This record gives sequence, structure tokens and C-alpha cells, in this order.
Amino acid sequence: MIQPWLLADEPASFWFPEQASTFASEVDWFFHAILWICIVFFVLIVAGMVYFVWKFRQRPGYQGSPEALHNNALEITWTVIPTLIAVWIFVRGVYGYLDMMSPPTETYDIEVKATQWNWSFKYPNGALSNDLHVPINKPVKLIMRSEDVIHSLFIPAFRCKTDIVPGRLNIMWFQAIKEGSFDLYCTEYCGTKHSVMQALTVVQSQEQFDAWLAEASKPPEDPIEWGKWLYERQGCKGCHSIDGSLVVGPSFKGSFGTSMEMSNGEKVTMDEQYIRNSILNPQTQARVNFAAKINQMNSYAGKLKEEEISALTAFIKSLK
Amino acid sequence: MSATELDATHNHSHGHDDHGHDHDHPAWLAHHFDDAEQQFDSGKLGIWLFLITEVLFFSGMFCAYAMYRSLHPEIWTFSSQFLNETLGAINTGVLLFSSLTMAWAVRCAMLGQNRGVVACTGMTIACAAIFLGVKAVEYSHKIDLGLLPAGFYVPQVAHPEHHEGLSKWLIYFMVVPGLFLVVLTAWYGQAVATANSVQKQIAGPLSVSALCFFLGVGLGLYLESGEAAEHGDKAHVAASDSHEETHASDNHSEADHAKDGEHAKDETHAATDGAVSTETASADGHAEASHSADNEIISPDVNKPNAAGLFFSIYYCMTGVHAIHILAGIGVLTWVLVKAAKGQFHSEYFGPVDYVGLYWHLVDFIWIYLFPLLYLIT
Amino acid sequence: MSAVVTPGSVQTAEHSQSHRPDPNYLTHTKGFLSWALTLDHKRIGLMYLVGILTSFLLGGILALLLRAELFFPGEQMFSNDGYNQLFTLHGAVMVFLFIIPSVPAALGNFLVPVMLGAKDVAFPRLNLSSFYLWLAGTAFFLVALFSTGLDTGWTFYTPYSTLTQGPVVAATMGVFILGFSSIFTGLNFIVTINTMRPPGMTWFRMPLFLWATYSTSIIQVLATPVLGITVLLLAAERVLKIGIFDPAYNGDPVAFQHFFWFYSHPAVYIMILPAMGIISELMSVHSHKAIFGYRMIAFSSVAIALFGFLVWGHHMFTSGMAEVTTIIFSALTFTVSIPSAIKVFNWLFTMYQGTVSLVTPMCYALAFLFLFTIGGLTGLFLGSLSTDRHLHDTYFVVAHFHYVMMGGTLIAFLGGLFHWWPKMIGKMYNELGGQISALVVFIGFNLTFLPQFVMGSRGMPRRYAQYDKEFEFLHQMSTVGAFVLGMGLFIAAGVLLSSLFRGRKAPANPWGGDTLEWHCESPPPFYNFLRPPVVKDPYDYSRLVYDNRVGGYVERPEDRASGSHK
Amino acid sequence: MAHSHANQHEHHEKSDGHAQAGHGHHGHHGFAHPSPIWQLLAVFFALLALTVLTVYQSTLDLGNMEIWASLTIATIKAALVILFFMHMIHDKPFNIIMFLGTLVFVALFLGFTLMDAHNYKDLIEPGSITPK
Repeated sequence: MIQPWLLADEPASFWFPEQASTFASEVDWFFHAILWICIVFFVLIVAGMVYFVWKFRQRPGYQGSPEALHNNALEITWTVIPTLIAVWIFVRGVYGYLDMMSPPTETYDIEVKATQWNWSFKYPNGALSNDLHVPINKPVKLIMRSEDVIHSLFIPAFRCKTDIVPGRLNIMWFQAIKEGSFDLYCTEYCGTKHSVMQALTVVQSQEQFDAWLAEASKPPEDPIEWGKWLYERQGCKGCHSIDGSLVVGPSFKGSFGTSMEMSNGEKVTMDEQYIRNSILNPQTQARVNFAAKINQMNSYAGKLKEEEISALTAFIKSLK
Repeated sequence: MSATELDATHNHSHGHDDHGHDHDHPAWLAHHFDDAEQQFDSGKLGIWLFLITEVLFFSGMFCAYAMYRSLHPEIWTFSSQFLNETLGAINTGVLLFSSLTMAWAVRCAMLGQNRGVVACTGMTIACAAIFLGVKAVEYSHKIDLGLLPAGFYVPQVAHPEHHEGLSKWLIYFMVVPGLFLVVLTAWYGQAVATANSVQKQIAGPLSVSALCFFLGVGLGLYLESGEAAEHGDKAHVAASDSHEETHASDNHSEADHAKDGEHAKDETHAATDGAVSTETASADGHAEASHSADNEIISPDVNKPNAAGLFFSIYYCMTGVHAIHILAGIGVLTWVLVKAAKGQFHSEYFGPVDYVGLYWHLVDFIWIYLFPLLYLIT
Repeated sequence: MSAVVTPGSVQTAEHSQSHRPDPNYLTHTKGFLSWALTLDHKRIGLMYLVGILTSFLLGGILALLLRAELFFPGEQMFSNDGYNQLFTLHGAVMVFLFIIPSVPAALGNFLVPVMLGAKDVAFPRLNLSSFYLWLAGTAFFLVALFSTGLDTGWTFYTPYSTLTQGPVVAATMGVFILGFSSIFTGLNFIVTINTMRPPGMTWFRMPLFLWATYSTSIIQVLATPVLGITVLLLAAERVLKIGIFDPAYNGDPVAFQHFFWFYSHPAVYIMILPAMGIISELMSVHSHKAIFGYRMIAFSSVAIALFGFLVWGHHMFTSGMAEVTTIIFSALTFTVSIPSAIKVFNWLFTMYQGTVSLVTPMCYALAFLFLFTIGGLTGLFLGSLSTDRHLHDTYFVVAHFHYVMMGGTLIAFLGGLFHWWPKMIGKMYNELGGQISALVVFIGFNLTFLPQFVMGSRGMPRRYAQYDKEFEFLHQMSTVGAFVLGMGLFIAAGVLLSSLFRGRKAPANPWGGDTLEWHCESPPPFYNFLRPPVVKDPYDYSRLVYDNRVGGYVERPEDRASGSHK
Repeated sequence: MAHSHANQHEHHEKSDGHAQAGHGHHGHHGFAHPSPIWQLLAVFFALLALTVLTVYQSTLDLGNMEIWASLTIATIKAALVILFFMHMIHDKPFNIIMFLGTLVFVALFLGFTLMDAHNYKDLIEPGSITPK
């Protein structure tokens, strides 16, 4: 079945989708330039081929002549001309490339996190989203990380693409010039759901964008949602999974209300008080299996308000 | 006839008209060759091409070595102190000597002195065995210290497990050579009993070589223990600074986990870590960490697999593949030994010795580079 | 010098040598072992031929399944994982089991010594062992195929290949073994061509197919070992966790790409160069005119082989490679395009003032010229950096390399197969059937891959099990084309197979070629030549006339009488 | 017969421990070049000396030059092995060119890969991935 977000957006021209970034016009122009060069050569070669086959075909009463074994003038011509053309294409390509490689000093930076198999975009004010929202006519720089395998971020309408290699920061920049929403693909094979690791690129006017951003960065009303929201943004996610898997610290899944053995031997049940204490001064209580790693968690005292802590507690409670 | 044509033909100076027949072809000349020289040249070119593939094969690992050494110099200087230069040097000497005997064997073959070939190849095999014996000691020692490839790297350098007598790994390494020793000596005994001179010429050198493996082990153990004391404090120094660094980069990792990706923050962390580790480093007189001050690389926390393990990965890959080549070398040398014992070589047919020789020298050639690159980093 | 061995004189030579009852290499000994343990390069070549054609059938079926799956945008008969395993195996089987050994190991093994005028390759045992290595490697791949299924893509990119489930180790071992098979073949040819040339066979009297094979062998010997160590390290990565390519241990995934492409780009030339050699032969023989600019073609083969080593980086333009490296690699990439262009023009002008006979091999050669030109030219879009940012890892790339690899190598291979079939098997095939197969293959091929260029530039990423609706129509064209193509190939297979049973006996020289293989019987005797062949210009057709009684070309009577051709 | 021949050849050069002398009268198989014993020994001891040298050199503090120093010594040793033990001095020019040519390809491989590795050095974030 087709994923809901695989929308059809018709190509703008025979070869290309619409031109939605500053790179597009250059790339398309250059593409067509090379295309015409190729067509000229191709037509010459095929026409010559057909003509020779017909003109010199084997037939009664026709005797070919074994001369014409080489012709320096000719051979030099068809060595030099292609060389010159190749040089031009190369140089022109480098110009365009350096353009794509060198972002202006003033850019709006968005952090991209690619995981198998979804995109997460994080904006300077901490807002997170799964679709990429960018303001129009403003240079945007993507600072991209991958946590598992190599991915590659490709926005056809922007004509730009960069691999996201784990263990590295990968930078890509563009400037959108057309409002609307465009496909965003993963183009480096990354496993089962590679082909549905897609998102939308939403280009909005500055006002709309700001409005959206404000909305996106506002915490939800419902405490559980709010807890999840905090869980994703305050770094809990880095060490504590919510699916039972072990990352660094213990998973939150179904942990509430269970009794756990502490490093000092006593048994404690995980309740609101325990959670609050682990958030504010984690070192005071470590489960026996995690005593070694307890130093890796630092206190959130002063970083989280009481109602935020209770929201987190509600969230953890909700993870049956 | 043009000049090129002439030198094309000169290989085939005679015997071209009996295309397709084997009469007047001696046993050692394959049917599709016209004369001994053509056969020799073909073999020689073939073996050179094979050596070329070997060089490129190793170049992959040298490339990995160069890359990661230049990316993490501090890891390299830190880790290589756990390699024992003396053992490395001894092994280098042994291999060089084996190269000498090998070259000598080739000379003997060219002069048709088959007994000489037997003696020389025998010595070469013996040297190979010594080399492997020493390697066995080195490997078992590293394994005991938990100095393993990145994924399994859990160093107990501060307090290595003190096992009585031999390391169990060393014992595992000694099983197969032990079996060989028994079988070969028995075989030699039989040869003596039946007064089968060819078999004696083969079994003798081989059983001595098997013995030499244990000679190598003994040598290795002796030198290893000699080093132990000095090695010990090295380890402690290493461990102690590694501890401080643990904290340093723990703050970092937690900073990582509390991922609020503003760069500024990350970088400040990185910077401070750099600072801390350079202090610890200078405190212990370890120059390595100072590299980390500039680019954002954090100085290695040697207790974490994702630091020093990489060095040992590459160490095991390079020396391991090299050791496999030594084993293969022993195999082909034995083949030559057998042919020589049967007295098959003479001044028109010595190719096999020459080819095996070239291969053996290449193995030596590789080690000549491995030794300084792995053992002698300061 | 003694007379050239013509069919007639071979016969007489036969009777004089009663101790060899039947000189024909196919029948001079019988029984399974006489094949399984043969050291005869011709039999080994034939066994390779059977082997690689079988794996081509396998790879082709996988390809048709892929295209069928892609007929509609969503999931059809295969899950995402199923699709990923399919394209992985299609790629791996086609590249490692079929294309790389296709021309050198199958046709090359058969032809190199015969064309050279030698009795055999320099190392017959090595030759046989390389065939068995090929079998062993294939076995490993079949394990990968029938066990849980390999889903890394044929490129084994880390860290995916270190994290995924599935028989990656088995597959890499397969690649390792196949690599050695390929190395041994190349090594054998280099030595053979260097040391086994008979009197008079100078470098510039070698048929261009030998030049191409020689260049190919150089690449095989120089590049393949690096693949060997790469896959070995990858296996160690999985088994011993050495972490050289794994960022979790400070390893670097891009390093793997460097290692991998240092082999795999030259490998592209391992695939295409011998094909170019075949085309040089076909163009000349079937235009009954000496090749145009012999030396240019010969040198361009060597040039391509050497330049081929400098351009691997163009597979990594978007993979975060440093800018300076990227630009250098782009520049070097364009240098390779020139020798290829030269070859194309030379082939074209070989027909000029020749006598072109449109027999099946020539039809395939012309198809090659057409398709390879497209393949080569579309390379320009990918070599230039700014357009590549957009086109990289899209269907444009897929179409490009299928035009080069399949439109180039496969078509040339088929042309060569039809060209030398009479020599290998000793039977003529049905000419019309052959020509029809060429036509159908040509049409089907373009229908399959032209739409993919458009898809690519419109942004369709490769290796997608499901795709957006807007690409549906183009995908459907492509799928239809694929099945037409498949049909064409089945026609070709039918034509060749039926010739085994009802083909008329092939004359020694059905096409009027003048390279040495046409101077011995078809099929050739066990020792290829009963007396040392007289070597002259391989493309001098002036002395050959068509003889209706033989049904093929023979020496002009007066030349045969006079004996010498100087 | 070649056997006996070789033996008297051997006697001949026992008198002067010098193979080249015994060389001339074997025109019909000129492809054997036995190296004289003194040469083999000389090369061997040179190699040993260089090994000692490189070990000593590693005790000095040469900073960044250290790696180059040890590589230079290693290369000299390698050259000795190739020239004399692998008798490249007697070998066909083609083989020599081929082998040295190979080193060019190795250089290309290492060169490009290292150049790349260095230029993206500052994009690498250690420890950003946790081992699976």
C-alpha cells in the first residue's frame, strides 16, 4: 500500500521538477547545455553509422576499397574537439559545485537527524518536526547527523543532495525561492523502509514560517503529551528508551510501580518520589545494574520546573 | 623483420617446428613451452605479477593504518607502548636470516646442488617456525591484557590477571605445532629405521622446524618476562591517566546525550575536555594528548572501545595476515624441500625454488615495514 | 616461411598424423573427467561460457522480477525486504558472476591463445583452478541467495553491511574467491601474451582483441587485490568487530567507499574494455576492411586501463568527500571520456569504404555503437559536479550504467558469441533468427532504460521498493521494455541452441576474418595449430575470397600456390 | 648431464668464491644468475645493521620526523632485499618496470585516500555513535 505522504506532484518540465531553489536554474541550464552537446554528437555518430551501413553495404557488383586506414587530420580533430568540450563542462561544473559547497555567512541553521527510517528536523528555538519547514528567500543551512547508517538528503525541487555519514557533521545549504511543499527523499540505501523514508519540504513566507515555528515550539496541554515532548527535548531520550531496549540507562517502558534492587542492596518501588529524586539528584540512588554508569546522568535541578517533572512522571506512568 | 619482431622471436630461438608434440620434451618442461628459458621466463613473470597483487593486497591495510594514524596520532603513540620492541626486533632478525638462507637456497638450486637446497630451505622453514613461536607469545600476552580489536577491547593493563605458568591462549597456540612435532619425529624415526634417505632428508628438517616453534616460544617468554617490570609501570601510568580522562570525557559523553545540538555548547565541552586531558597528559609526561587541543578530537579514553581499540584492530589485521602468509610460505617451502630431496633441480630447472624465494622475500619485505610502523612509535 | 594452414592442408596434415585420431578439441577425449580435469584453454573457456550464461539467466530472472514489482508504485508481490534482497542479488550476480568473467574468462580463454598462435595459456593448471574458484565463489553466492537473503546492495556499504542481518560474510567470502579467480585469469593472459607469442607476432601485429584483453588483465591484476582486502576487512568487521569502517569505533565509512571503489571503478573497465576489443574485431571483419587507426585504438585501450585507476572518486561526489578531492576526481573523470570517444569514431570510420555485411554479429556491433554512445555521453552529466549533485543515486545513474554495462558489454558479448560460435562449436546458426534477436534486444533495451533517464532527472531515487505516483507511467514503460528485452534474449538463446542440432557444419572461416583463429579448423584441433602459424597483418583481407563449395572464405588460389604473403 | 655440468661449474668457482667467473661457459642456459656468497652475506649483515639502527633511532626524540626517518631506513632495507635477494639486478627490465610501476599505483591509492581523510578531519565527531 502507498504511504499517505507519497503525494503526486507533476514535473514542471520534461526533464525536471519545478525550480524551487537558487541552484535550480543554474543546474537546469547546465544540464540542457550538456544535453544539446550530447544530442549533436549522438546525431552525428548515428547518422554517420546509418549512412555508411547503407552506402557501403555488401551487394553484387560493389567492391569496397581497403584504403582509408587512418587520417591524422581527422583523428586529431576528433581528439581535440571532445577534449575542449570536456574541459568546459568540467570547469562549469566546478563553479556550480563550489556555489553549493559554500554557504553564505548569515544562514538560518536547522539540525537534521536521520535515523532508520525517519527524519527529524530541529529548529534553533528547540522546535522539532518531521517535515522540513523553511522560510522563503532566506539561505538555510542544514547541519546533519545520522545515528545508524548512511542516509542522503535529496530535495529534487532544490537540485541538491548530500549524504549523511554517521560519525560526521554533514553540511548542506540552499535558498528556497518558491512557496509550496516539495518531496524530500533519502537517496542512500538504508534498509527495509529506505523507499518510504520521505518527508515534505514546506517553503513558507517568513510570517507563516514564524507562526508555524511558534506553534511547533509550544508544549502541548495534555500532561502525558507534554511529558513526551520534554522527554524528546531534554535529552532523556539519549539514554532511556521507551520501548524496553537498553541504550545507556534503564528503559522507561513498564517501569513505573515495579520494585528494583539498588546498588546498596535495598529494594525500592519506582514511584513519583523516586522519579523526582532521580531527576534532581540521580547519583544518590543507582540501580544495581547501572551503578557503573550513574555518573553519566547529571542533575536536572534548576533545569526543569516542578510541573514539568510531574508531566514527565505522567508520561513515564503512561508507558505500560 | 623489424626489431620488435626479432626480440619477439629470440625467446623461441629453437624447437618451434615441433608444435603440438611432446617428444624430446623432458619431464620438467611443460608440453606447451618450447624450451627451458621460455618456461622459466613465464614462471618468473607470473610470480612477479602475483607479488604485485600481494603488494596491493597489503596496501589496503597500510592505507587504513596511515589514515587512522594521521587522524588519531595520540591513540597510536599511546597504544604502541604495549608492543614489545625487543620481540619485534628479534623477529625481524629471524626473518632477515631466513631471507638469507632462502637466497642461498636459490643459489644452490641454480648450481644444481640439491642437498644445499634441502639444508637452506630447512633452515628457512625453521626460522619461520621461530617467528611464529614468538608471535604466539606476543598474541597470547596481548589477549591476556584484553588488548583486542576495537569491538572486544577491554584492557586490564592496570592490573593484568596474574596466571600461574603459561597463558591458556599460549597453550592453545601450541597444540597444533605440538602434534606436528610428534608426527614428524615419528616419521623421521621410521625413515631412519627403513634407511630411506629421501624421507630422512624431508622429515629431518621438518621435525627440527617443528621443534624450533617451541624454541621461539621459549625465547618469547624469556624476553617478555624480562620486559615485564618496566612494562608494568608503563601500564600503571597509562591506567592512571586513563582514569582521569575517563571523567573528562564522561562529562563530554553526557553533554552528548543531553543533546541540545547548539554547537557552541558542544564545542565548549570539547575544548574543556581537550584542556583537562592535556593537563593529565603533561602531568604524566605523555605528549600524545596535546594533539587534541587543536581540532575537536577528544584525547582517547583508553578504557573505551571506541578509542585505542582501533590500533589493535589494525595491529591484528596486519600481523595476522602477515602470519598467514608465513604459514603459506612454510607450505610452499616444504614442497620445494621435497622436490630438492628428490634431487630434481639443476641449472636448467630451478624455477620453483626461485619463485618460492621471491614470495618469501616479499613476506620479509612486508615485515620490514610492519616492524617500525607498529613497534617503534614514540 | 611455410604456408598458412588452410582447411585443405589441415586435412592432409591430419592423415599424416595417424596417432591422433580426432584433432577436434571437443571430441578428442570423452567422458566427464576429460572435461572436469581438462587443461585445454578451449574447454575451460567453454565451461566458463556455460557457467556465466547460467548465472546471466539467474540475474536476468531477478531483473524481470524487479521490473515486475515496480510496475505499480506500492508494494506488489514482494515486501520491501524482498525487493532489497532482489536488487542486491541482481547486482551481485550480474557484476561478479556474469559481466566481469563474461568476455575475458569465457571468450578470452577460448580466443587468446588461438589468436596469438600459441598452444595454450602459460599456466593451464592455474587456468583450470581459476574456473573452479569461480564455481566456489558462485556457491557462496548461492548460499547467500537461498539463506536469509543478502540486502546490502552489491556495494556492501558500511555501516549498513556491518549492522544488517543476513549472510554478508558468506557473500564477501564469495567475492574474495571470485576476485582470485579473476586475478588468475588476468595474470595468465599477461604472461601468455608476453612470453608465448610465436615468431613474427609482434605487439603491433596482435589483433585488437588481444590489446583489449591485455589492458583488462592489467586492471584485474592491479585492482582486484584491493577488493580482496576490502571484503576481508569487512568480514573481519562483522566477525572480529575491528571497527575500521565503523564510526562507533572511530572508524570511517567513507574509507570503505574509497577502498571499494578503488577496485570497483577500474572493474567497470574490466567489464567494458574486452567488449571494446570484440567490437574492434567485429567492425573490421564484417566491413571486410582493416580497422581504422589501429594504433589509436590499441593505445586508447591501455590509456583507458591506466586512467581508469584515477577516477574512482566520482562514485562519491555526494558522500562528504573533501572539496579538493572531489574537484580533482571530476577533472580526472573527464580524461577517461576522451579515449572512449576516439574508439567510437575509429569504429565508425572502419566502415567507411568497406564492404559492410549485416550479419548477426555486425547487427549487434552496430547496436553496441548506438547504445554505448548514449551510455558514454550521459556520463558527462554525472562527471560534472553541479549536475551530479542532482542526479547522483537517482535512476539517471541506473540508466547510465546499464547503457554502458549492458548496452555495452552484454551486447558486445552477444555479438562476439555469434561471431565466434561457429569457431567454438563448429555449427552455423540461423542467420535470420540472429538478426531478429538483435533487433528485438535493441528495441527492448531502449524501451527499458531511456525512460529511466527521465525518471532520474525528475528525482526518482534508486533502490526504491515503492515510489511516488508521478513516476508510474515511466516505470511501466520500463517494465514493458524489460520483458521485450528478455524475449529478445530468449530468441538469441533459441537460435544458438537450435544450431547445435540442426546447424550446418561451419567452415574454417565463415566471415572472412584474417586473425589466426580463422586459420585453424572449426572447431579448432586440440593443439590449435598443427604447425607454427605464419603471422602477418591481422586485418589484411585482400587475399581472401568467398568459396561456395566451402561456404566460407579461403585463400586466393594463387596466394596459396605462391605460399608467402610478403 | 646438466647436473654434472653444474657440479664442475661449482668446483670451478670454489677456487675463487665468485660466480660471475664461472658464468661464461654456460651460454646455452644464460638465464641462471647464482649470486656470489660474499654478496649474500654482505647484504644480510647490512640488513641487520640497519635494523639495529632503526631500533636505536626510535629511542631518539625526533618529533614528527621520526616516522620519516624509520620509513627511510625501512625503504633502504627493502631496496637491498629486492635488488640482491630477489635479484632484481639480473631481472628482465619489463619485470622491474612492472614492479616499480605498482608502487606508483599504491601511492595513488594512499595519496588520494589520505588527502581526503585530512580534508574532512574537522567534520568528524568522535563518540557521537554508540556501539551496537
